[in-house]
Amino acid sequence: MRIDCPNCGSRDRREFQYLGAAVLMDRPAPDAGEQAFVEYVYFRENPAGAHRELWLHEMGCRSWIVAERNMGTHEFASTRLAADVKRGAK
Amino acid sequence: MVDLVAKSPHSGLLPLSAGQLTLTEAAPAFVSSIQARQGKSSALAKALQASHGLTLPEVGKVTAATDHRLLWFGTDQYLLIGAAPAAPSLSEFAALTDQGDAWAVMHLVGAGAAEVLARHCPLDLRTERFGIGQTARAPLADMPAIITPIAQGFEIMVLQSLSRTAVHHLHQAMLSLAAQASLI
Amino acid sequence: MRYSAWEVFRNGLTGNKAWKPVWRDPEPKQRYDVVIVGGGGHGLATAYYLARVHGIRNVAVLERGYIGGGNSGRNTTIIRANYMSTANVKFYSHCIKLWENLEQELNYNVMFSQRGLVALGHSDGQMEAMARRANFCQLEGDGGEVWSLEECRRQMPYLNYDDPRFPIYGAHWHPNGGTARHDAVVWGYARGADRLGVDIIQNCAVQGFRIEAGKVVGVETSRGFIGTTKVGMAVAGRSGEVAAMAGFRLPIESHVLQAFVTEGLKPVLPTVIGFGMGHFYISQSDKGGLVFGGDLDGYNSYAQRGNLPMMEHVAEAGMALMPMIGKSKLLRSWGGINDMTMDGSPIIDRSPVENFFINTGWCYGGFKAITGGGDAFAHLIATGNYHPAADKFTLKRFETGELIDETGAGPRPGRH
Amino acid sequence: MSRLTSGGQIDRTQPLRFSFDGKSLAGFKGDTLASALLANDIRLVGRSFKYHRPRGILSAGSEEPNALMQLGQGDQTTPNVRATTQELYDGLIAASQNRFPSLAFDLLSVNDLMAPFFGAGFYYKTFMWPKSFWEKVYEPFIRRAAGLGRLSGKADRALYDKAFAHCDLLVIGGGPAGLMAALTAARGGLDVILADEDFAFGGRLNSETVEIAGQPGAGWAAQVVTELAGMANVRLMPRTTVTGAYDGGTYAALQRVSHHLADPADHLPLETFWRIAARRTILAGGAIERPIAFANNDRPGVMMASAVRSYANRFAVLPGQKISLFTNNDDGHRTALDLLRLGADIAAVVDTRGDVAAMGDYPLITGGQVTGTSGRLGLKSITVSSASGRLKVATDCLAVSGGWNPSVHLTCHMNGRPVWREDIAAFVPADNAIPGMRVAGAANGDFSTHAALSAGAAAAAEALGDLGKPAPATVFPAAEDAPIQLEPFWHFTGSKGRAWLDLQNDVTTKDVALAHRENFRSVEHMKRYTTLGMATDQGKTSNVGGLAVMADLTQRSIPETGTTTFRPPYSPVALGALGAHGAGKDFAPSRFLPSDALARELGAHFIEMGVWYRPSLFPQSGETHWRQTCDREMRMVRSAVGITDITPFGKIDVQGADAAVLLDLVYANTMSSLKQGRVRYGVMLREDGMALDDGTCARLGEDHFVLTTTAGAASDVFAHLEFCTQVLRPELDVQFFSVTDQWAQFSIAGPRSRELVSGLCDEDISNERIPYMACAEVTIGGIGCRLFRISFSGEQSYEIAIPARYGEALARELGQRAAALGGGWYGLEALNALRIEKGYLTHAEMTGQYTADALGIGGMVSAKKDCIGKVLSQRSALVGPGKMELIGLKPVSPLKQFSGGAFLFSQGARQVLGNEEGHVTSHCYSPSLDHVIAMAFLRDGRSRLGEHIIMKDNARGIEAVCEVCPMVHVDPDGERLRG
Repeated sequence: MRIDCPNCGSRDRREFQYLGAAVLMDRPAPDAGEQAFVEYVYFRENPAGAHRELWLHEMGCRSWIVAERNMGTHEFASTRLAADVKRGAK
Repeated sequence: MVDLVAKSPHSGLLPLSAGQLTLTEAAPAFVSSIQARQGKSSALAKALQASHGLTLPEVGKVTAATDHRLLWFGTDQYLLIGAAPAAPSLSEFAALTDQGDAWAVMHLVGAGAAEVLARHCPLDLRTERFGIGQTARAPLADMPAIITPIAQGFEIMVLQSLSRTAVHHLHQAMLSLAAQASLI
Repeated sequence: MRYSAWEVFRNGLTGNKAWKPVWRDPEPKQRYDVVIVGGGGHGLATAYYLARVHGIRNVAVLERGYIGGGNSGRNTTIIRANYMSTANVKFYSHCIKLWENLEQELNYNVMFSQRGLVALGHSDGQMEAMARRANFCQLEGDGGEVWSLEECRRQMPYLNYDDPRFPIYGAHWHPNGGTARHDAVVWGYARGADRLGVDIIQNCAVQGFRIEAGKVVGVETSRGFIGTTKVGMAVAGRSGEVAAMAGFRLPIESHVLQAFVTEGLKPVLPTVIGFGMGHFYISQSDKGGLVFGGDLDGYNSYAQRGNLPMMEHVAEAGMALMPMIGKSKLLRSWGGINDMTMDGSPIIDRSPVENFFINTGWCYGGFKAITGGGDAFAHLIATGNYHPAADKFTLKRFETGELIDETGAGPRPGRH
Repeated sequence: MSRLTSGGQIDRTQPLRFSFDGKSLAGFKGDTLASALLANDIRLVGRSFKYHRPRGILSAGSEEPNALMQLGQGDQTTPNVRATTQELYDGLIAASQNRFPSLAFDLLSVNDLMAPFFGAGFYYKTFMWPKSFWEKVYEPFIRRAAGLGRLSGKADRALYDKAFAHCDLLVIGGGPAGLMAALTAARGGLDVILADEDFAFGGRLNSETVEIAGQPGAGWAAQVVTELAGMANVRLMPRTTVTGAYDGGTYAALQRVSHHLADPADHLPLETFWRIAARRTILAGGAIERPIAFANNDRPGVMMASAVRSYANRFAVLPGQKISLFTNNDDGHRTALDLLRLGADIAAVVDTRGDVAAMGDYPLITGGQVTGTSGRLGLKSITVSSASGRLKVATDCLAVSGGWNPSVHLTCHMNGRPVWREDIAAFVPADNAIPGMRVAGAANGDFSTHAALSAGAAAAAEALGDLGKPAPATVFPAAEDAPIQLEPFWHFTGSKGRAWLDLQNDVTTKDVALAHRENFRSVEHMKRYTTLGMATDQGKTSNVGGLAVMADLTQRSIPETGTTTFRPPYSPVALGALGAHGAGKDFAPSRFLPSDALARELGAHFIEMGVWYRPSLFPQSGETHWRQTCDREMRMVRSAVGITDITPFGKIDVQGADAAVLLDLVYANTMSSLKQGRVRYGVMLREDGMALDDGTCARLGEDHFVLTTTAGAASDVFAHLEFCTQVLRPELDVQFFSVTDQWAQFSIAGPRSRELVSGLCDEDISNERIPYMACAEVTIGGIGCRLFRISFSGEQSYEIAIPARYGEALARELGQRAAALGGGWYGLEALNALRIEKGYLTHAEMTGQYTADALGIGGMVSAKKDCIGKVLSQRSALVGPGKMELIGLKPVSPLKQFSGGAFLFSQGARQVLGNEEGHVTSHCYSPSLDHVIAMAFLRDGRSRLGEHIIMKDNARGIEAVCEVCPMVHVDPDGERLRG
């Protein structure tokens, strides 16, 4: 498996560490209540198709990356720096 | 006053050679990290130009002056190698840390250097894709490393505490490649 | 037909022409008391226990492909109960007790082999964890002991004691652990359930659920609508998808776990060995292949295939632990999809949809749990109460914080 | 001798000696072990898995199911080597496998007589009584009978290597299609890797008599290889099998570097396992000829026709004196012509087709079928049925050609399902089964030489186009373009004898019929029930035949019945190669302390802490038990001064206007209120509320902090900070960098620590200037250092950080000065015991399963601000009654030691699962108290101080009554810390 790091280009999967679904970008407000945090931390769509997820280019430039990847084929549709995605979301 | 003697992380380990290949120590005088403060990249670029005569390298690139150079290290992060940072003028725009003792620096040189490195590093090392003027952070035998092409070979930087492991793996690969070179 | 050496002999004399189908291929009925979604080990065992223990025989097991085609046939066949939490030890110990009588009960040789399992420790801290495992097993009456380094050398002279990166300090010896022939477990339960009247319906894909007023009333399938009073979901690796059809989410990510087998070799490894430091476990099948596995590939997947980094890591761990296997050759690798929960332990519970029950989140451990999982799930579906051996495997624990997190990895399923 | 006097691609100037089952034999360089055995008239080479039937060489390639050998002797012996791919070298020692006492007389061949009772899956129906006999009797017997070759049980000492490679185009297979593809692509300027499993490029061209561009095919291949070898953009990889296709254009390949050498040089690997990243790939792996199932088709001497041509044309060996052929296509006839040309005696050509004519001077039986064979250890005759009746033909070699199966294997590795092509009665790869891969030549069902060459060139031209390069003008060589003439014929159903499908696993058409009868009709069920296709060749020669039989039984077409699929690897890979760089100490990187050399000089004992090697003890002469050393080191720290190297603690330099904002988010306690020049202990939580790590936070300047983490959590904490700043709060103006390796760091602890440190530092470090939990920049010997007044032992204590290059020098200086004060070095054992006396935490307690409250530091979680993990740490079960709480334990009556992993029970409680109320996490002997102490989790522990409970360790047979007590045993008021 190879992953396109937005900085470094195509690199071997072994340079990256996977975290989980990209919903982790949207931490609830501190006063959102316990249930909101339970949903945020534990419950997942876990789709069999397109999946937005977070990877860390651990052994490379150490960027957190938001990838869109198909869970059935492992094919990556896009990769973006998480910081850019987050800033864009604001 | 106590007299403390410095010791290189490669002390007793290098130099090594096998066939056409050599692995030598290449400790620079200074290494510093430079991280641009939020929104201060262009100001930092100007300050670096003024103080060190260096432009900020693009992603994966190196900019160099005669005796010092600047390596791209990550988003808004650089390593200044070979010169002490002009701290007061840079600090306004960047966070600096001394990295001069953190890294063990080696030169792997000779025909087949890329093949040696390819035993332990998944980077695409083909010259046309990764040549002089470029640099990359990548794993070397599961250790974080900085690989920078140089004439006939590569500069390899690993954390000083891992230098013994890195030298061991590179040496074994050098011996293996030297033996394979004699195979028809 | 009851299986026995005599039947094998008698049929052999007549050209093996009289053997009957091991299970029927019935057309689905319009309505069942219980529909089990998923014809793997857990689904078939659940149907079997519904029929045998609870007398509920109007049961269908719906299988999208062929029975046993998911994780039941894609694992390293290890059975053990040497866990680190009260809930898991209680449950898996119950599973082993069912395994011990399974062949006689099913009249099918699933080749359950209690050859024992060795879990190695590589530091003082790990040895204390091994002691805790041993103590858990002993509290449940499962025996077992802590082996010293000297005992390890005696029992397993082929491990690397000379130049190990992570030296062996000792081990937990779990004599009740072992292996079974995975496909036979599926076929044995299928035969058992079928003989009690359960309809096993292959090539029947579930496409949706009919839910009225929050209550499930039937299943839409590729072979038409099937009415039912209760639904039991046992679709390891596909739980997220099936739950989505019923309109709820789970604390689960699907991950791929690879497994490997070498070419056949003469006996060289009498027990199961677990090398925690390298995420590596290995046994030798009765056919002679070394069967081994390691850690998850590390990313969400439904692809049932893995990639090189983990495959190599597993082999590297094998070489680090037992360098005698260097000249054995990897014959085949495959991937199973694991429903990894956020605390690494399973879920056998009701769901947000009334009369819709879930058996999911088996992480790496689904195969060994087939017996107890089927038993406990059938108990819950039939009685509405948790089976006493599986009463902590609730969905609610993620809200209350009463987690069963043995590794301490937290809500990071890929690390459990 | 069956060796022809001339011809072939063997080097007759290099004769080689070898042995088989103890018999000394001769061959030539260029031989495989199989060709050399045939040249020596050896036909019986092995036994089948189940019935122990005699087996001979079937093929001339890696698909060989029969000729598996044990190579070499002693502790480096290698099992299951395919004689058909093993190159002969001088002194090679081979032995047959799975037979006892000898190959010709094998006791377990009695199984063959039992075959009526040993049908598919018979073992699922028996061996159940009595219950205890499975592990004791049946299974051991089955295990001994099963298996093929054997491992020695001793460490494999061979060298294996691994490597990465990158290319524009990977060409898999060096036959006509692959060579043409590589040539076209290389001339067009692509970086090309050409890999072939054979030691000679050319593929079938080496075994056939076809001509290309007017010269023998093998000559053309050699010419192309010469051109490719001269190009800088081409890497030729002979002896290299591409074993797997993976995501993103990644391929695995196994290179056999020195298997063919009698005496490999030092440092030469046996094999290298490659990871190849290719932008495009052309699979030109050819096709595998398939057998036909008929009664007793498994005898030694029954071979594939293509193999017969390989042995005759390439290796100059006639595999029989009187050769017969059984075919359903023209290849059988081509084989006869080749053999006639070499002077062989053709007994008969049996063609299932009715309307064919002989292509040469050989006896032809049209519309015929081979219905049986005779010859116990080797073929003697065949029985042929045709319209003209039954006929017995004397023959010692039957060449069978049932058509060809394209080598679709790699295209299945990413779940691609091959598709059926009726005209060639075979599966071909599905389109785009592997992204970026094209399939050319016989692998795609293009069987003629011309078709292979043109498909190879076309595929390369397309790959060039994909990568933005024009295809070069190529002069296209002329070659034969014979259309495929095949009439599907899979198995003969008319006779009573057993007809083999899987020769190694002994699966016959009757087994498939039984599977069908018992409802194992799905292809996967059939395979798993009968074991068809599960042998070492993974069904390369048997899968499609089995499908055809099942199709007949269910009266469906083959594609309706199912498809064939394959998993990696294409052919088996030694674990030594796959696990190269993993054996011994290489399994994980090793990190060494700045003081490593000094500690070794001092005779320290080392232990592995994660990837670090750290001293556990510094034994002095006369100390014979680790406890003596540990106790002395502890007393030394409590009474004088001790030195330990704590460099492995993670050190993170944090700067920026928002540095304090970040730290307040990640630490449960508040760091923004920390004063400059001061240090604060901190704990970080995960978002689920459990403690992630603890450490110290020093404020060096308004916007400048240095954090420490535990050694084990250093990388997780760093990634967590990156997550917080990049993913959650990218707007923060904060920069951080790891300085773990920049600074060597030492702890100097004990009542005389200030005395020691003040003598070193150029500055005043009095208690007034550097009080407890202060930090400062100091100089030692002119070197800028950082001084922290923090403690993990409960004593007056300092940590000095010095640039790493001076670490060893400072360590030596510290050691000498400590010795002068009655102190010295202490190791991890003492460090751990000292912290237990003080109730400080490590990851023995902070396991990721406990909240700050459970750990007894719940008060640190600030009520005034948000932090990661705060909300979920308040969940009902984590704050309610019955929660776990960390407490101290001390014995009520004398106790030798606490027991890690022991459970705690209330007195009088039944000691059964569910009644345990906690467990011991850490324990030590306290020299200060002169008794053992422990830390433990206990339900509602903090409200049970003073209670007597039972500690029970069944596994070690230890039971003791203990008292629940506070965790801090030494200096509870912290006076020593501040002194």
